[in-house]
Amino acid sequence: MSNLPISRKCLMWLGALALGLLVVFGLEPSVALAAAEHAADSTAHTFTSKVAGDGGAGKGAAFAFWSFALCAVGGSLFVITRRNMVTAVMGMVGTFFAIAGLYLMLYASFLAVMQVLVYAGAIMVLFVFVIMILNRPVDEPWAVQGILGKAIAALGVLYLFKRLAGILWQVKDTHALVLAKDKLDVEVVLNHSDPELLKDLGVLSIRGLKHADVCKSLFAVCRDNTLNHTVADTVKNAYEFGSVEGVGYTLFSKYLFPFEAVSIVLLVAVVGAIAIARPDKNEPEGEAAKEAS
Amino acid sequence: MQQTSNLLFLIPLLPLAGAFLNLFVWRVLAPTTGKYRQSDALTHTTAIASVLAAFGLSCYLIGVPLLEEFRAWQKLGDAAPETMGGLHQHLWTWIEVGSLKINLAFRLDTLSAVMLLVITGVGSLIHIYSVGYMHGEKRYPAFFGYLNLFTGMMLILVLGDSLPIMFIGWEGVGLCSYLLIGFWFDKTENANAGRKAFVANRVGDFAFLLGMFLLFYATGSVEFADLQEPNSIGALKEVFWGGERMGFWIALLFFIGACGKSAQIPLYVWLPDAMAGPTPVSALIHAATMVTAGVYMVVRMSFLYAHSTTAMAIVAVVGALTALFAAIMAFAQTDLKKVLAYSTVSQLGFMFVGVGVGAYTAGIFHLITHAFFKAGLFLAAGSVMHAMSGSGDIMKMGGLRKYLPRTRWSFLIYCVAIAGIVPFSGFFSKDEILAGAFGAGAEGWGPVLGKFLWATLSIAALGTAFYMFRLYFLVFGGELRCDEETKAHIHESPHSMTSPLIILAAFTCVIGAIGLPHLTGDLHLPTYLHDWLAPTVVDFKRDSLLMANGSPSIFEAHLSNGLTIGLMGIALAVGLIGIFAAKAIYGKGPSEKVAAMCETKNGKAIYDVVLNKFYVDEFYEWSIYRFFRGAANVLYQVVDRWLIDGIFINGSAWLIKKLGQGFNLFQNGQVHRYLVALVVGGAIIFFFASSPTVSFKYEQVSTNVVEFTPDFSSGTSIGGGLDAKGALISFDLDADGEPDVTKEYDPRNPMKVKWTFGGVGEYRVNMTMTDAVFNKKYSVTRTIHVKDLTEKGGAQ
Amino acid sequence: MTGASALLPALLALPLIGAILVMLLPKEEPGLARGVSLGVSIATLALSLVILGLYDTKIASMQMVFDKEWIPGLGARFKLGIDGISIFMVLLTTFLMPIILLSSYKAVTSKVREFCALLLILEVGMLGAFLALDLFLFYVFWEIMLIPMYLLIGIWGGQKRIYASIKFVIYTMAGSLLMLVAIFYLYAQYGSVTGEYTLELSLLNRLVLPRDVQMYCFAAFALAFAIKVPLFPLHTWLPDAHVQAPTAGSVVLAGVLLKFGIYGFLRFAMPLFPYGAAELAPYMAYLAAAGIVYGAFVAFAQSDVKKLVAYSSVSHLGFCMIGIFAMNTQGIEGSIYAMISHGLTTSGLFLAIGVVYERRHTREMSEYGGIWKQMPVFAGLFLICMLGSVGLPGLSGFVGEFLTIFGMFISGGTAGEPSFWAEFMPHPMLLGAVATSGVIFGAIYLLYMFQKMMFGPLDNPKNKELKDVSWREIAVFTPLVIGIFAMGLFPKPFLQTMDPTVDQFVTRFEAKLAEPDGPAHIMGQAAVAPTPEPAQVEPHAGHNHAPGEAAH
Amino acid sequence: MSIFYDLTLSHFLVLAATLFAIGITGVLLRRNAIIVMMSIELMLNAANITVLAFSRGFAGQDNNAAYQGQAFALIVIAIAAAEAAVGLAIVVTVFRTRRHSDIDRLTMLKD
Repeated sequence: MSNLPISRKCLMWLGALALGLLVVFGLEPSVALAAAEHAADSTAHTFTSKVAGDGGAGKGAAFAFWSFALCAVGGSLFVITRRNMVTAVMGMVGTFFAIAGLYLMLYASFLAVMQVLVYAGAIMVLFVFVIMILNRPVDEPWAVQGILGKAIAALGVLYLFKRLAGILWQVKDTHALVLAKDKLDVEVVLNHSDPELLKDLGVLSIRGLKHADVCKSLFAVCRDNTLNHTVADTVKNAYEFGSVEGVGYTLFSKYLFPFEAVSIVLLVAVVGAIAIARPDKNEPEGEAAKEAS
Repeated sequence: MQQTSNLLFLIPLLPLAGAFLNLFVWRVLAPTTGKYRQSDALTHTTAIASVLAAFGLSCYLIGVPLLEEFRAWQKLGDAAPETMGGLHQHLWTWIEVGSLKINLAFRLDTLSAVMLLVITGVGSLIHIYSVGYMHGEKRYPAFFGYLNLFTGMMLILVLGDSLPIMFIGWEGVGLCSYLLIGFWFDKTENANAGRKAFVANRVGDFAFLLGMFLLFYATGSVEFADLQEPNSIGALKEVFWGGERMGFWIALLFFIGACGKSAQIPLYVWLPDAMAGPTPVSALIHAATMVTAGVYMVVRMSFLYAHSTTAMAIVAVVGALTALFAAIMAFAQTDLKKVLAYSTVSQLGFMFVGVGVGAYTAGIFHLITHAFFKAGLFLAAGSVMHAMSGSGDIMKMGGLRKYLPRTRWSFLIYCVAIAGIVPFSGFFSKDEILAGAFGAGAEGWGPVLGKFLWATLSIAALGTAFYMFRLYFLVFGGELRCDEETKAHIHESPHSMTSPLIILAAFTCVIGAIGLPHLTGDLHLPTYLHDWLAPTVVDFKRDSLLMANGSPSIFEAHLSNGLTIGLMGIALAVGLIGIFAAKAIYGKGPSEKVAAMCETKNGKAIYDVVLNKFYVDEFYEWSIYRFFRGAANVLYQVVDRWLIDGIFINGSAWLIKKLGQGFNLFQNGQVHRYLVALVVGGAIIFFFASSPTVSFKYEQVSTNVVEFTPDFSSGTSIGGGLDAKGALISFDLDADGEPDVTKEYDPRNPMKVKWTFGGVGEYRVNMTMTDAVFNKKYSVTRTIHVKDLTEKGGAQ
Repeated sequence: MTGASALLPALLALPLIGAILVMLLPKEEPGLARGVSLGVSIATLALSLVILGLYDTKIASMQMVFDKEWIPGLGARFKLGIDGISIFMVLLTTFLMPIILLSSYKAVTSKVREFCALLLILEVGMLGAFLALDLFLFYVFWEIMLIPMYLLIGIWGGQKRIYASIKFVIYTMAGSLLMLVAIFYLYAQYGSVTGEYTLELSLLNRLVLPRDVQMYCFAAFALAFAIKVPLFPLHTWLPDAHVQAPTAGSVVLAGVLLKFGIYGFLRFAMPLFPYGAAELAPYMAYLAAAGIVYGAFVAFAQSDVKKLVAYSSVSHLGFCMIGIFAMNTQGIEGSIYAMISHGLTTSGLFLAIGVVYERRHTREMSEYGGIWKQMPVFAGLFLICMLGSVGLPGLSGFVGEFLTIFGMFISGGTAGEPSFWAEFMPHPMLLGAVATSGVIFGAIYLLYMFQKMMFGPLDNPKNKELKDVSWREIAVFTPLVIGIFAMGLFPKPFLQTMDPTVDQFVTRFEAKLAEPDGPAHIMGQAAVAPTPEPAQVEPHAGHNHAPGEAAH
Repeated sequence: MSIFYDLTLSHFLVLAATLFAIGITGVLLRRNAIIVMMSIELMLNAANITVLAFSRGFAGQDNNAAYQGQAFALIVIAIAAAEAAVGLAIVVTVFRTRRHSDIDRLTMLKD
């Protein structure tokens, strides 16, 4: 272990960190959130909280975010700086894990799983295979040709990043605004709703939620003016946001056509990839070699 | 007072129908053996019959209905209306657009009656003459067709009831003139002459058209009858431009038109060249009828000219100068027809002086007499040339009196008439013009203008007598100077040619009787023509022509009998002097003395100048033709080919090609380079995409109330991320730091904020915009001024 | 929709079906293709005459309107209609097409089938563009016209045909693209004002844009149309295209295609953007006047007959431009009249050139001379066409020229009756005078051409074997000659038919011009209600009393 | 230090931008086709983060709207997989014929 190059060590640590975090926060988010709840100010409404009043994620969520961010950025830097391509791929894998974690924090648990399966699993394996097939795992890290242009471009990238980040940093999510407004409305509903009615609806008995949450959900129903949803549905929606069921429902109803189109794309890609990568028998080997020199 | 006649249209239609038959119908019907040849007899019978029929019809219409009306008009005496309607026929409305209405209508009044008789009468004779003259011509039907067409057009010209209809004839005769001058187009000079005539005429037509437009602009009508209405006359008297009356400019433009048609300075150059055409054409078109159209037109528009004494002066002076210079130029010509051509130009100058000084009758009178004797001269010249195998060089003639007796005697009569010897017609008409010029006077002319015109014309008359008799003596006097071959063929012309000569000569002798001198008292002689034209030409005692003090602005000459007779004597003397001078010098053929004189240095210079017509043709050649050619080439080569096509069109194509080649350098196939371009481009876009700036406009709508409008016209740019839609806009109007008005912005319906301020003064107003996406605030503070509107309103 | 409304689509369908039919014929039998296409074109002419018969000359607005949904997503409709302006253009097209087909019996011997089919498709495009009442439909037809013309020049043209055809297409396209931009701007504006997105002309005509925008939009439209006219200095494609095109192509080009420029101004550019038109009118008129003189000068410098006639078109179309910017009934009707007349006379000249070109295969004037002797009948026909072009009174050219110049001359009103146009057109009389000088120049260069070809000694031995026109060629010229005479002698029926439409055009133009400036709005619904304060009143309000009178 | 504790939408967005920038830098600086492709995958992932963050941030109470973002991200992942497969196949083919996978030397399109 100690004879491994320092970069490899860093990589390994990063990967391990990401994986560990995933296990801790990701695979069972409710645990992580429950842990965080204690540390958080129960009145704070943060981006990562699900509904008003549940306290959301406090310092714990922040810690998770920064950790994932560190892993993602570090891994991606690995990708673009390593001579050894296998190292680069490993950095990439770490990045993907971290990104999966970020997806979790955004309540996209299904996507997080997909990220791990498709990206960190399938695609990266594909990369490794190709690297192995080509049998040239080492490459110059910098393209020497046209270094001046690339320097200019890098400066351009930096500038772009600065401007872009400057803009993005100012984006305000409406989530927070809605939450603030909700709180106000909830009180209104509480004051003017008949508690008996609420009881009839069985609101108070659902999964032991706090009263405020129920009222808030109720309010959502009232505001929709569509009583197709039961209160239970609404509350379920709130808590199961990002679940397989939710995404699947959307995907197979509203986005059926794109979904099917994507499947065809994948099929074509598979066939195409085979067709391209298959050795061309008509082409003599020598000619290609000559061309390469 | 006007009668409707259903026959009037036949007068121009008959010759036109003849032309149609000759040019088209007979050709199609004729047995198409060979080259569409049709029988000569059919051709000239058709042509002559149609013109004679027109002549007969004219005589009938003039002799019966028109004369009756004229008598009735005369009977009314002083109670008669200023003008007499005559015979009128409305065929159809030619053009009617908006306020412009042009009727295809004809009117036969006393003036057009005179022209009608000249055209159809002299025209018939010339048609008959042509039968012999054009005998054996290959394009015989075409010739008669054109001749008929010309007659028809000329009749439309004189009968037209409005300017545009007149213009149809005006241009039509120009066309026929073009075709007939270039009739023998084998020779390039002939074709050139035709073209020159047409173009010079077109220059005149240009002015004619402008005059017509200006007339409509001023009066709203182009019909002669309407133009004489008091309203129209009033419009003509308005000052238009350059301190001159509207009437002046219109009259001037029409006169330029007349200059083109009637070969006056500076547009006379085409007429001598036009002699390239067959001689009957010269007689009909370039002596008797078409060239006098200008004079006719001025008389027809006399009510217009009478309203601008300046224009009249210009007409008269130009006429006088033309008369003089053309006479001088005629001295040196050696071609029979050229001499006659310059003589025509000169005589037309006489007519213009006549109409220019207000002696309209005199001008028309001279037009009539000139039609007879000049047509006769041309026909006689044709007869001579016919005998001389087509040559017109007078230096090679001489002594023809023996061979061509009928031609010679008629020629002599015409010469005496044109020289102005009593009692031939030319004497009376010329004398009337001279007398008119001598006594002419009008408002603003000064005392000497009339005398100057008279003196100039007298000199021109002297010249006329001289060169005509020089011609006579060189052709008929002395000994024959031609070669033997020509001599063998000399013969008197057939009767079809000589009988018109004799008829014309007879008229030349007697026609003077219609315009005897104006004498008063016991010596008073009948003045038929003057009386006949009185209902048509303008009367200077018309109310509209009177000046503020009640006297007419133009006064007719009231010469005493003694003065009249004295002037006649001078005119006669001048003619005789010219004749005897010619006899003395050229009585026995070309003068050696003159030849010797021309050999001397000064003499040769003068002779050359005169021979070359004062180099006017050359001047035109250089100043206009060459200029036009050169400018055309320069415009084509430089502007069209080089500048527009070369630089702008192909240049832009070249530029795009070069740009493409330049951009091709970037397309080297390296993905990295493309990406660098992408990134750098993106960075540049972001770099220039500045943050939005906001501002507002304000307008004070009433006392203390100001209206504010947000203004994002400057500064909102790409990448700024600013879409004003949905943004919150708040105004802080009382400078307390708190927004007073807040509204959501909708670009479709720009918001306006009204605020009432405490009073007049300066206020600081802050506008803050809150972006809908980023919640970013943009703020601007301006100082506004609230004014006191009542004060300003009072000032207004 | 009445039964008559089916006539207009039928008018388009007939040549289209004919073109398809011709393409289906066997390749080996060119005579059949010629016969069928001639028959179809004559049938189209007959149909257009039926339309003329059913046309009510007392109605000013569109007649026989055919309206069907076309591209609902875009708001474009398949809307056709005919009025006093377009009816003559349609007739001119259908009138010339049989003549063109007949004239090219001998001239075109290769790919006859395709040639005939292309001409018929061209006819569809031209008729469609004249009839279209939807901007998008118009644009489509406008572009459809380009392609057959491009192919006609490019395949059956002369030596430099490729250069000429590409120049023609690029010139025209460059202009029309800006027009497309303006069309969509208008579309978007109308949509944002009313909430309804449409490209229908009658609706868009009601939209009043801010005045500065009107200027830009008018300029964009004007560029497209001015190139087509062609207005000096955008004319250089014309001589090349004419010279290289086959006779049939030249005749279509001069006879009909050029008219789209003027027609476009009348139908689209001026009614849509009256203020822009008014502000830019003097400049357009100056250019038109310059074009009259310039075209005449440059024509005189040519040694190639066809080029000379091509430049004469530049000069003649200048009259039409002058006429429409006179903005009175006389000028506009004169302009339309001059267009029809130019369609007849210049077509006649090109056909005549085609006749001698078929025999001698040269267009150099110096090669000819004295051929009147050999071909007297031809010379007579040529003479009539030339004189019609020169503008001899009694022939068709005069009426148009007279009315256009007349219109310009009094476009500021007459002495007693000033016109609202006076404030926009600063020197109407000067412009009229300059245009009138075209009368002189026209005579100079056309007579020069005529003389060079017809007069003079017959000294070129090759010319001595020339044969006079055949009966087929006489049949080609006869309708033209009859038309030239008829239009010269009896212009009133023609003018009467245009009268109501043109009167209405002027009245509407004036009414829309008087709309207040400000954000885009529908006519009569200005965002800011005009206040009685004098400062808010329009600058030309002083003439407001005149319009009603001036229009009549 | 509320910037560390109070997580907002912007945190995620800026992180995504960072990853995107790193990805683009990788594409720019490296010549090996495989690394370049990995950088592209990185950029795609950055975009995905943005999509999900916005879907969360602007969803409000309506979860359906938020699912749209998730569905979209899933499609992006699928497309990315397809892209990787085809891209790598191309790399293999190129390598087989040329014996290198240096994109600077692959300028066949130009010729």
